[in-house]
Amino acid sequence: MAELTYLKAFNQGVRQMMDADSDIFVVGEDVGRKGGVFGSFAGLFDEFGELRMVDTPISEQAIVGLGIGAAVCGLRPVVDLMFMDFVLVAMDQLANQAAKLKYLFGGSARLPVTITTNGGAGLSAAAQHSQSLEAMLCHVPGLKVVMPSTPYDMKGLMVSCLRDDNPTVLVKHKRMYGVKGDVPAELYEVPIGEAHVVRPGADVTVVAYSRMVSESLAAADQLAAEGIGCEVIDLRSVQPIDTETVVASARKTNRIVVVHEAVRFAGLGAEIAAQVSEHAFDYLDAPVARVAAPFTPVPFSPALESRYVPDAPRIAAQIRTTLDRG
Amino acid sequence: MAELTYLKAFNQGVRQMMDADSDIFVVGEDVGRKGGVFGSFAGLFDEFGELRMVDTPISEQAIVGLGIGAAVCGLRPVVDLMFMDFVLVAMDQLANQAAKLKYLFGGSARLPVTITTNGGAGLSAAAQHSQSLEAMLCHVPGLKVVMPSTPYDMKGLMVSCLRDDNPTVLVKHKRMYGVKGDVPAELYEVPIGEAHVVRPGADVTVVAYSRMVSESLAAADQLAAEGIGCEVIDLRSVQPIDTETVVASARKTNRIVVVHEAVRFAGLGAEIAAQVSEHAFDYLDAPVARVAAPFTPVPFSPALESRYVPDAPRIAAQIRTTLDRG
Amino acid sequence: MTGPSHEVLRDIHRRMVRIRLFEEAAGRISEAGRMPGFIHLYVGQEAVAAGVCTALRDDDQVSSTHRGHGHLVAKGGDLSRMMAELMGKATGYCGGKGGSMHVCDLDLNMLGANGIVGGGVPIAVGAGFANKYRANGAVSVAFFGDGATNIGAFHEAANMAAALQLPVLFVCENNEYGEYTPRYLTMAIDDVVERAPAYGMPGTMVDGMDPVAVFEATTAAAARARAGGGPSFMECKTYRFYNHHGVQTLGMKYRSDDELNQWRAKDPIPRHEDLMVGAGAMTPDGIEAVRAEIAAEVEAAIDFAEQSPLPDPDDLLDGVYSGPADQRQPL
Amino acid sequence: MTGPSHEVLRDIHRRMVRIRLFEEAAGRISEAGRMPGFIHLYVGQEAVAAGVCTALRDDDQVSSTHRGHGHLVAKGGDLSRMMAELMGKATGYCGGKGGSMHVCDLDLNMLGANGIVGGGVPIAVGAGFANKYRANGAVSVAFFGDGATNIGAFHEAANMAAALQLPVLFVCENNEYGEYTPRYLTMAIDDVVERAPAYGMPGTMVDGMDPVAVFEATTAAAARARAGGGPSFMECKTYRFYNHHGVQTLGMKYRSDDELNQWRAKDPIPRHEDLMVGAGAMTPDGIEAVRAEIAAEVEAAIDFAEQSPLPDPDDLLDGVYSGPADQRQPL
Ligand SMILES: Cc1ncc(C[n+]2csc(CCOP(=O)(O)OP(=O)(O)O)c2C)c(N)n1
Ligand SMILES: Cc1ncc(C[n+]2csc(CCOP(=O)(O)OP(=O)(O)O)c2C)c(N)n1
Ligand SMILES: [Mg+2]
Ligand SMILES: [Mg+2]
Repeated sequence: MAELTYLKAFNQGVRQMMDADSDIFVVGEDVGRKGGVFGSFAGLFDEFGELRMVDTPISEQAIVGLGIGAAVCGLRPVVDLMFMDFVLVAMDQLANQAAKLKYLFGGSARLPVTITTNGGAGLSAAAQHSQSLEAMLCHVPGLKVVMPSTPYDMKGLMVSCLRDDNPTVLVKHKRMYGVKGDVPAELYEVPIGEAHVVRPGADVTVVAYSRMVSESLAAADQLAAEGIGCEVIDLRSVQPIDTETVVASARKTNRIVVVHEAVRFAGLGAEIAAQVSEHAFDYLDAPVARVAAPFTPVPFSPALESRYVPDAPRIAAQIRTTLDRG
Repeated sequence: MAELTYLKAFNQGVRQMMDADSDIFVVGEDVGRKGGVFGSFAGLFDEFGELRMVDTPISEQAIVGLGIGAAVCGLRPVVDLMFMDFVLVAMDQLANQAAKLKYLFGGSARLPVTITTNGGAGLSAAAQHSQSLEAMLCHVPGLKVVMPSTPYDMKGLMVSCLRDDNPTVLVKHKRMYGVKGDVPAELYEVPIGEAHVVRPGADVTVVAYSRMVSESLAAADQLAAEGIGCEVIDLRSVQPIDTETVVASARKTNRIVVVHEAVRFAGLGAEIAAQVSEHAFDYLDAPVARVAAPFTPVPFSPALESRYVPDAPRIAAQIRTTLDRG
Repeated sequence: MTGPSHEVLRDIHRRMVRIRLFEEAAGRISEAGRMPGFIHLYVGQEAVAAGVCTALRDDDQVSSTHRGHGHLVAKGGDLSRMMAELMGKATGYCGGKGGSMHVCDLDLNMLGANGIVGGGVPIAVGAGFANKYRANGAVSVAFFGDGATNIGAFHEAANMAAALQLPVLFVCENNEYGEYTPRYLTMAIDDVVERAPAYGMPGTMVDGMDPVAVFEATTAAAARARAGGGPSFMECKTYRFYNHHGVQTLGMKYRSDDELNQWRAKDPIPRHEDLMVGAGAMTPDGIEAVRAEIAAEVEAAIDFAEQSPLPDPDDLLDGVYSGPADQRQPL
Repeated sequence: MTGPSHEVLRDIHRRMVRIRLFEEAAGRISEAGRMPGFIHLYVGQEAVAAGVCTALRDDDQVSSTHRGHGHLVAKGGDLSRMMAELMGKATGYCGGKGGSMHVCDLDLNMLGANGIVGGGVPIAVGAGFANKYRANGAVSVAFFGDGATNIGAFHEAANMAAALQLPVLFVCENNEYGEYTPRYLTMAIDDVVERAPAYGMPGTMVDGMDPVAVFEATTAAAARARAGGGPSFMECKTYRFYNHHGVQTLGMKYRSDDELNQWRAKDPIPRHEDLMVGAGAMTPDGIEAVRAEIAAEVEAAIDFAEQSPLPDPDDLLDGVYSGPADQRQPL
């Protein structure tokens, strides 16, 4: 077990998998010689060369399409989209092609392509470089989507994505690259679709993923001082989601707050709220609450962006409201 | 009041608005000389000529971008995307550009562009020509989205979209073109964001939109015979949604079933379920239920597609289940 | 130069006739209302698919379009499984889940028809990348129409193949229309091949009604690609004899009967048959025999399709995911 | 041919110096950590924005890129509102909502910088369409980089403008890199202008370090467009003196100091100043006076920006929708 950053854990997972499987290659803008604009792929070009670390033109549609075609032919591509916002540029290839081809091929095809990208606000990158668009991807049958919140999960989920025969999307949060945590040196999997109860608690369940997990834990700490016990669940996978774990917790605490950075309307919080009330209706003492971004593009100025991004105080406030409810 | 089809009502609304406002033009594939592949724009080329009925190359991104640029310069474009599935090809221009520019321009710009498209399954058009993708569009701040279910609403909502200074998306359902209904000869608006209580009832509320309204009404008829009173609400607008009307009905009937043709996971039914439980929690005698498509691409074979698309029997069955619940 | 061997001429002919007879049959069944959805017939363009695919190896991949029946037949597609798919039967290539716009056969390296114009082009580039990655000497072919060259995915894919020097053939079937819009309204160039230099790609213009010309151009382009010479672009001038979809022929508002008839006079099949007879590659009787044999194959395909069962609705969710279908949800 | 008038030469010079001094100041402030986010400096490419915009009418529109400060300044942008926007202040062009990648001024017909590579090109085509629709004789300009010509939106937009014969100028600022990747890895052509014929568009190659050459090429292209001659393409060979973003100059792994220094020797500003002095359009003292005046304007802009208030968080939702903000939701 060594202590690695969130970003190095990703890098190590990719490197070790590339060592283990010569069918894996990485394709995207500045992923090779530069090692990725955020350093995600640092060192891999020197180690694996330009055939396996492919620098491309600025062509998101063709980059994803290249991954699809190569995967249909038996390779296991890692397709990097620099910012999650650019998913919208390649949405046809992702949602009309990658997600559907297995089904259209009568189920016969395997499509082991892993899309990696970088999402999230908080860096004053403005409306086209800060979005959390997972709800759109989760609405597309055929895709799997994971959003790790720790270095451990980052490596384990990346390994699982690379071993999965379906198109998978792994979303890193741009504000978490430096977060440190213990990461086993060997290869291991964190199963796609398994949530993680990060903190047990009896009074209320907080469901979060990606960077909102740490904000939720901070809120839980504040509330512990007030004698409130929060159970914090890190979904880790948002497609599929681990309904069982969330519902079991709801039946125990009877109150749920869902937290995400994406805008509230038609966000994943709605899906979780709907599923919880479908499966735990009689157990709920309060409506499932949602803490999410307001319905606006992500603003540039820190003065506005700090109001936009949900944080521990806002989460804590919502938890209190949910608990106050008779 | 003349009786018009769903498609003719659309056509009449566009024609009359083009007569009234010379800044309105239509741009898209086969919209001019052909009058639209479904006949949506029949006759308009002869009436308004090629400057106002613009046939384009197969270039969805540039078609939407042309609309954006023309709108920023003061025109009021109607941008036609032949199938709703092609929204994914133009998603960057729709969601990163059209939806955000007003905000990025410090709120100073007006962006009166209306996107018209054709959605829905049931014609054996398969996975890339049958989707209902409204949930993705509704998740994007800056867009408004309407999905009329009658000729009357079709014309009135199209007029409202054309008079709106925001990017609007109007979705026709491909299976409803021939549906007839009374349509006033003059111009009138159906306000964006106002739901319509199509059928009052005391026992359960059914919330639907687009083609699922007629299926819900058919279900309501069946159930009436069993002495069950269904209140059927046609949302008409899915962004924004008329929460007040839905919540008021929920408080009255205490039971809600939401119906849509899109896949269930992260669909609009989840948002409505979440909002209803947020605003009417204490009134609900059963969890908000969702009738929606299963999580799969739209299949081609009628044998499979008829299982895929929600219908009156399935809606009625869910209503019974929701009512049976203690 | 000496033309292709008699065997190649016969091979090309067989592929063209299989396409023609399959398509004519599909058209009849569709017109009779016995086929769900709509179909885009390939009739008139047979020389392109047949000429290209005869020049390919079995391990060369092709990606196709909404007008994709011809490409699968030319790659050796099973007419029974094709007809069954078009009729939405469980025995079809996609188990009835794809239909006309999605027929495919991965075993034949036919990577699928595609409902999105231009959508299949990047996929062929990915196949080309895999071939280069494995240095297996295979090439991939992207078939697409004239109208498709106006869409972004085509541009990105063509440039990507050139930038990475991938063994990919870009085959444009220029039938002068995109649906109901003539090409001159959608591009300001005389020939689509004028787009090749923008990618630094060699481009050739070929008579798309002459399968031998298509075969020879493909052979040359494929040889260069296999030798590491990178991608190339072929414009094949051709024409569809039927409407954009369905089976209407004459009396269409957007194109004249005269124009159609002029192109029909260039029908690639009789033309190629005359050439074969002249070259002594086949006798008229031999040709008749081939036509009869294929007609029987098509009849058998229709019987197979009609007698095949519909898919079981309970299999609706099969194939959405490989492995445990963990997202299954109750209907 | 007689070159542009002394007045034009002075106009071009003033625009270049305003860009240069604004950008150098923005770079210093960013480096000092007093500016949120990241900025893409235009330094080195001034001749393009200044040469193009000096040749435009006020009612001609321009769409821009992530490297857009120079385009707004060249269109007459207010340095105070620009600096305030870059610093995220309420008095900025976008009220602090857009920042560096989204500065715009609709009153100056500058339709916005854009964070999506290629994203602004179709928007310029829309402006060109509006000009044709109104027959107002105006033209629109799409500024974009060499790397942007590899993306689908550029291709579709260029072809659309050609197909509809719109008055649009496509101005490619070829600085030979897309972020950290040299152009030769991303396209297999020597010059980007080789892409113009693919659209049936006239293309010209211009020394992008020579503002007079850019001015003259733009004047000619704009005149043709205003006369109904349709769109055209200009490749301006230029170079950015700083890193893709931020202010690093020498010692970058992806490009050599030698290369950078060779381009710096072509700095468009001193070169143009020599030309003006030689032509008697300006004296060295006059040039000094202009630089001093603009330096003062920049200082004033910095003061304005620093003294301006931050946006009120309660205004977060303003401007998402025009008219009643009916989607407002509680935070
Ligand atoms: C992205 C996209 N836009 C529009 C369509 C609708 N459409 C189907 S075929 C077609 C015309 C294609 O023209 P071309 O590429 O020349 O092929 P052809 O039909 O002539 O064989 C169009 C516009 C589509 N399927 N996909
Ligand atoms: C669609 C999209 N892909 C990738 C990026 C990331 N990105 C920002 S600038 C840039 C390079 C652009 O190169 P070029 O067009 O030559 O402009 P330059 O930066 O050289 O001025 C890239 C890849 C982006 N902003 N948008
Ligand atoms: Mg065509
Ligand atoms: Mg560049």
